Amino acid sequence: MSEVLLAAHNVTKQFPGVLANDDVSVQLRPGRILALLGENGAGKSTLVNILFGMYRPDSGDVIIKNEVVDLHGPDDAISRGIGMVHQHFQLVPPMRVVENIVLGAEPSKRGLVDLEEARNRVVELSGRYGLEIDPDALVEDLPVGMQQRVEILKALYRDADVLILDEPTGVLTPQEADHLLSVLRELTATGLGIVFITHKLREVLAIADDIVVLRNGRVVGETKPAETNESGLAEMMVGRSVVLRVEKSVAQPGDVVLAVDELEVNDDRGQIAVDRLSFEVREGEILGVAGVEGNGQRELVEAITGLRHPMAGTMRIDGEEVTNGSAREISKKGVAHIPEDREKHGVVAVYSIAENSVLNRYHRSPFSIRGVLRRDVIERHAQEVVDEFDVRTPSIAVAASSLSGGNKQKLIVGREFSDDIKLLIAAQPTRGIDIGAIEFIHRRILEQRDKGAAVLLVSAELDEILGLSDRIAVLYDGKLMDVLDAQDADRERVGLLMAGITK
Amino acid sequence: MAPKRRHLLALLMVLGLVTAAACSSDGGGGISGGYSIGLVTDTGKVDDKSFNQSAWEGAQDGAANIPASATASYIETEESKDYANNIQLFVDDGAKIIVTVGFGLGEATIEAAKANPDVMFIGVDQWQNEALPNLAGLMFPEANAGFMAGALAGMLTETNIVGAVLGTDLVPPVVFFKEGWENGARYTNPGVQTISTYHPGGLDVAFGDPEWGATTARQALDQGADIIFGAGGATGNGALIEVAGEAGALCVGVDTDQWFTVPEAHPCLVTSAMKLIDVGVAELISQAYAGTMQGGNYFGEVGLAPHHDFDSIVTDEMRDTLAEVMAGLADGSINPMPG
Amino acid sequence: MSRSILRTIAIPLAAVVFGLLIGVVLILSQNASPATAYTALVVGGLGDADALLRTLQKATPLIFGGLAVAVAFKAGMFNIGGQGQLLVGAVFAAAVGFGIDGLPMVIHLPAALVAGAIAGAIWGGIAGALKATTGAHEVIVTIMLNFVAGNLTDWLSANPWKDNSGNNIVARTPLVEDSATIPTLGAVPVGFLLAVVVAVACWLVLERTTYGFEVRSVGHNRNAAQYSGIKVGWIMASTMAVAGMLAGLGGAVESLGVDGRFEAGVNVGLGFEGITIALLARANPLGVIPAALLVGLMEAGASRMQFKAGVAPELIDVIQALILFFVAAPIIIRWVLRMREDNSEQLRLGAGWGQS
Amino acid sequence: MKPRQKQLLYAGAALLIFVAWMFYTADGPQTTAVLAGTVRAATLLALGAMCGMIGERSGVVNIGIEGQFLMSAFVAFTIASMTGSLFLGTIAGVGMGLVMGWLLAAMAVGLKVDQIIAGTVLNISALGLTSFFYDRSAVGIGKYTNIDLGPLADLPLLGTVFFSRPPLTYLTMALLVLVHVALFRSVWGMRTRAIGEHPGAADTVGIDVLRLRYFNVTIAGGLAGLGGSYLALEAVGTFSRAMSGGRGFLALAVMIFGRRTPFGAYAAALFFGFTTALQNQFQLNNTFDIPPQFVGMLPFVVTIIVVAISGLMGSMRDPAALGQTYEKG
Repeated sequence: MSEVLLAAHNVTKQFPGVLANDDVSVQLRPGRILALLGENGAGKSTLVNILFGMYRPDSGDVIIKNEVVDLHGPDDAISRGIGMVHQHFQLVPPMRVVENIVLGAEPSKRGLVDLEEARNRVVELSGRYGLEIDPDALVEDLPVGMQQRVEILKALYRDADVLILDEPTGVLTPQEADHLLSVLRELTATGLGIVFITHKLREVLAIADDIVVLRNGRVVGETKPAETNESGLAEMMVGRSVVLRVEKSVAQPGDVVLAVDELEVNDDRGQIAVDRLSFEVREGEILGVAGVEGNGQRELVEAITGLRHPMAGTMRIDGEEVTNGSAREISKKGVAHIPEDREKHGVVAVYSIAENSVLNRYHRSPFSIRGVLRRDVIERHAQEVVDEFDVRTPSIAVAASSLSGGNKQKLIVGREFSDDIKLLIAAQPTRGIDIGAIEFIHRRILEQRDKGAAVLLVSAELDEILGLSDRIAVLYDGKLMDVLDAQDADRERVGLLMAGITK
Repeated sequence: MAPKRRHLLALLMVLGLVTAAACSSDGGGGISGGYSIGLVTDTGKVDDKSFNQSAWEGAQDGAANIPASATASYIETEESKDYANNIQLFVDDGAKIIVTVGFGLGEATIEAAKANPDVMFIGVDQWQNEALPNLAGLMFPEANAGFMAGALAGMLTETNIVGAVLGTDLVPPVVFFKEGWENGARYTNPGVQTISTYHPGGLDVAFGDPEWGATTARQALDQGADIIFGAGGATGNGALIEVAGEAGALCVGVDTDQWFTVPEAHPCLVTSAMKLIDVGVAELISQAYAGTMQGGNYFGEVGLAPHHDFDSIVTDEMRDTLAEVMAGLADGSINPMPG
Repeated sequence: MSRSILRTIAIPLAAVVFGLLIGVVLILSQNASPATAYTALVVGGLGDADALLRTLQKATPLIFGGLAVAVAFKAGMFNIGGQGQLLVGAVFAAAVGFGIDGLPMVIHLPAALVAGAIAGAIWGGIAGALKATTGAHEVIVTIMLNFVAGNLTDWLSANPWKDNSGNNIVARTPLVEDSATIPTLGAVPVGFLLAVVVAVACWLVLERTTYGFEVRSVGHNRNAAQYSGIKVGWIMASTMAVAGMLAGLGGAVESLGVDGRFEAGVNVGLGFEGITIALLARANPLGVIPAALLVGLMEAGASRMQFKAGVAPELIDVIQALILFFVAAPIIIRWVLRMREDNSEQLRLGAGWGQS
Repeated sequence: MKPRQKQLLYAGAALLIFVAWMFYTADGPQTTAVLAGTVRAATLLALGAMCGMIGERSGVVNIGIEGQFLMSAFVAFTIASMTGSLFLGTIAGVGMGLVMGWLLAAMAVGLKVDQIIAGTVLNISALGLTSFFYDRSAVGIGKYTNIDLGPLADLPLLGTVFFSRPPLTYLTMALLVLVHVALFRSVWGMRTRAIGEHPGAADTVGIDVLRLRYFNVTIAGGLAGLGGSYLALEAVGTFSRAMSGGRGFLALAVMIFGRRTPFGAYAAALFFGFTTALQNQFQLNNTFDIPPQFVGMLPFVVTIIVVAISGLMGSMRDPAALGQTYEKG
């Protein structure tokens, strides 16, 4: 079999200020799984977007089935049999599963969508690949695992013989992820080729046939699972040897800082998202909240930080009730909050770094006096944050939008950590940033713990939870499945709890 | 970038087209030597098919009647705050006679007349409390006009229901027209049912909403009215045109002979309750030129416009009654607005 | 520094030039002389003390109306309700102005101004409060409130507050007392000075105070504002109230300084021009002043333009629309002038549509 | 729609029909007049609402409907009086609507101008241009007259209210059905809803988001253009300055009440038409001695209340991408 299903040949792509892909070549053959491994910002997404026709390369060629092609858009790629499952699902939430699957390639009669035909084909397809789904369910009602299934069916419906999956396991429990990997393996048996993008070393070793490692837009290594191991891959990925486990001392828990009792919180659609949760976080400990995204973590964090009103239950900080406190009242109690979505909540993109550095304390002395902002003080403060937290920027006057993700996150962490912290709520604190910044932020969080802060760490990255936490709480469907001591927790056990299985 | 450029080019082309599509209008204004007459409109246009237009026609007629070669020109007021300024523009230009149209200009006109005793002013619809020698207020008894139209309608209606679609009750002449109309109809036909509606919107839309006028006229027709009085600028015109589409129904216009201003209403227009503004303005201009113009209030004529296509349905008997009514209104034996 | 100011005003300036150039075509289409017309326009607006007074008088409500839109812009909201806010401000200021006598000016005039400001603030605040509590979109609500305000003020001036003196027959209030009348200093109406002071104050509050910081934060990123502890609902409601207050002040200045009373139908359209002004000023409170002066000049000169050149005064409306178009779509100007694209913020509102 | 809501809807409709019948038996001509006025006032609102709906379903807010009405009414009237043909006038009005729609698309989609600002530009331009170019000597050539739909027109009440109407009203009713089917059954409709909810998703399955938005906003302009033609050539028979009188904005409110569905919007438009017709009837009958200024506030106050309540109930979910310009990638 010498056929090449999909390949990039010497592809280069320049974005303003960034060389996203620099002379990259990769190749995928039928029935094989190609893993693209790299840190955030290494150029993986750019490469697959080029392969899928979303971007056009500045130079170099895209080859599909041994043929150099000029893709003008995703439809070109789709019509040539390329299917893609995006990291952020590209589904229309208020539309049905069947509508989402056929969108853009609808079976029709005289301009009207033939939903009957569409439904039949979807049912047939899901039967054939063992991907069961209710074709008439609304996508917004489905759990993420199911939504991913819709995405895969979408590609298969279009007769894809190449499937590109961008970070597909980030939203799954370890067991679901394993299941996905086995589904993918089965798919390759039919001759399908798969491009699998990830930054998780374990998965790469488990599933890939070929591994290509990217760093700073360049291919820095090609290997096979049998020829390497986790630390070898990590070193290739980062360019230096990496400490895979975070070093930390034993926790010295003190008094209870945060006490949550029978807390009930609704989501935006008015449905119960946090279902009578009770737990405590003590001084000097990190309580990690594990769980697949969308199991109530966001609502929990928003309730604790005063951004969302609980429907029932109580919360206390240092013994004082704060259940219906505003965000500001809670923040006054010494609560710092690293929000899960830094673009949405963490920074005001058009504001300067200086303005962003006081986003949560502009109203306090010394940054303002009697309602008037003191620019000089603010600017001095911003400079301190930038220096201390290693925010790489030409100046504190530039807009936050010009910072990279990691630097934005460091700015946010710096801002939150510039006061004495009693309770730190860290939600997805290292999402989408490079390993250097991850290590930096992990160290800072541990530092806060060791200074006596209570830390509630919410993360979808199980490795992060396992690495940092002193105790681990597992959320499933808004309920607390269990709280484990870190030494009792392992991937397998937490994974089962994340899937709602208590045994 | 190429497609973006295409948008731009196309956009610019359309802009060009729109501007090129400009139809030339005869414009107003202009500067002249010799004897000049200026007219300042209310916030409206000289061809509003209503009182501004009527006054402008009167000014032109007046200019034509003057032995010396006289010219008339106008300024259309955009905003009522500009009244004084617009009058002043004519004063500065050396106009000998300045006509200002509408109650709203009353105070500005009085001020200007006091400041410029050499210029003659004619204020249409402007009641004068104290007489200034160089300012004549041209007033009309609208209720009389409405009464005559109503009297005719009372005789013509077969369903015994007559309707009125009106501008706004905020403007008294409209109220006078309405009251006169209803009383006139009852005068000749005591059993008549009068159904009348004012526009419910603000002053800014009440005279400019022909859609409402038309819909409301239809609503009146649907419940049996067979003669509709449309009084209220474009709103009333909308009513007239609506009635024109209903076979057998009649309509009555307002202010001027709307046979000429709303040709669309020919199929129904039996008459119009006229204020002879053009006649009054022309007459006052002649007087002013001759130096015989009296300060104070000058009462213009009101009357019914010709029946045009419907001349035959107005019987001699009806004409006799109308003559009696007119006489009664003139000698005060008929009060168009009792109470 | 001056370079950056130049860059900021380049687009509005070019938009004005483009608008006037297309105006030339329109004037020619009416067989009139553009030179005569534009000369008359400028002389009519600046030619003598009277003309200057008129320009400043016309610019005054435009400044207030422009601020009413610009300030709401800053909080990410579109206030189309300037018209209604201005009307209620005008009628209530007039009511206090004529309804009380015997007060010294230092009390009466401010009281009348405050009455107008409060009325406007309530009118704007309704839209803001509904937006904050129910998510009702302020564009719909303010448009509806414009209609309601029109009817309400018409009725007030035709019934309880009607001027029953002498021969008055129209819907208007009596003249306000002298003690509530805003004076004029030479060719400069005091109302205009007030407008300038208010514009500067708006700028200072927005740029230099914690409240302004909160408003801007809500405008730029509602979620981040909420995260940082800002009461987003309160900011939206209060900003709309402030916007309404500004428009209401504009109405008050019209009643107390220009018309001397409230009269139904006299202030029509003033509130809507605030939108043009605010966009021309790119929502900058300081930019509102020159923008309002420009439009005020055009409107003051329009009569003279018709008188001297025979051009219908609506030309001004068309030119304003064109300017607005060019300001809103600066890419056209950049393309024609081969200007480099800068990253200066483009005005964005639509994303807030329907979000509560 | 949930079954509960559906039941409620049917119950409400049945009640309405019953009440209408009661009034009809009590006073036939008045009931007929009010309901006929209701249907009539609803037509323009329905056309405007459909224009807004197609735009919003695709993710583009159109607050320029008022300007589109006005400009199209102007062109329709001018062409009709020049050519003497109502039909040509109507076509010209629709054409102008398409041009206005295209202008909005060019600004809001092509040049990525803020959508609300782009709509405002349309409104202000239309008012200025139609006033500036209005040739007051142009004479109307009458207007479309009622066409009786055979025996249907002889039905009591319904005959006059629904089946004895001028042509553009029938066309509007047909368009309601057509737009409903197109939006919810056709390939085009599915793609349109997708680009309004999640343009990124549509893009990744090969739908050209910008092009479809361009197309939709332009076509929607044609509907507003038909509204302008209706205004000038069917409802009124002439043109006058600012004759749209805020109905473009009301249409927007009607669209929101109607949950951006054609039938919902039509129901809302009928409701509005009913408030207008009813307030006229109160005056015609001297029912109450309320100043017309207060009665005239009714539709606007009702709009505010309904917008607020529906906001509270969270029943008005906007298309997720509404108001946002779409950037690829």
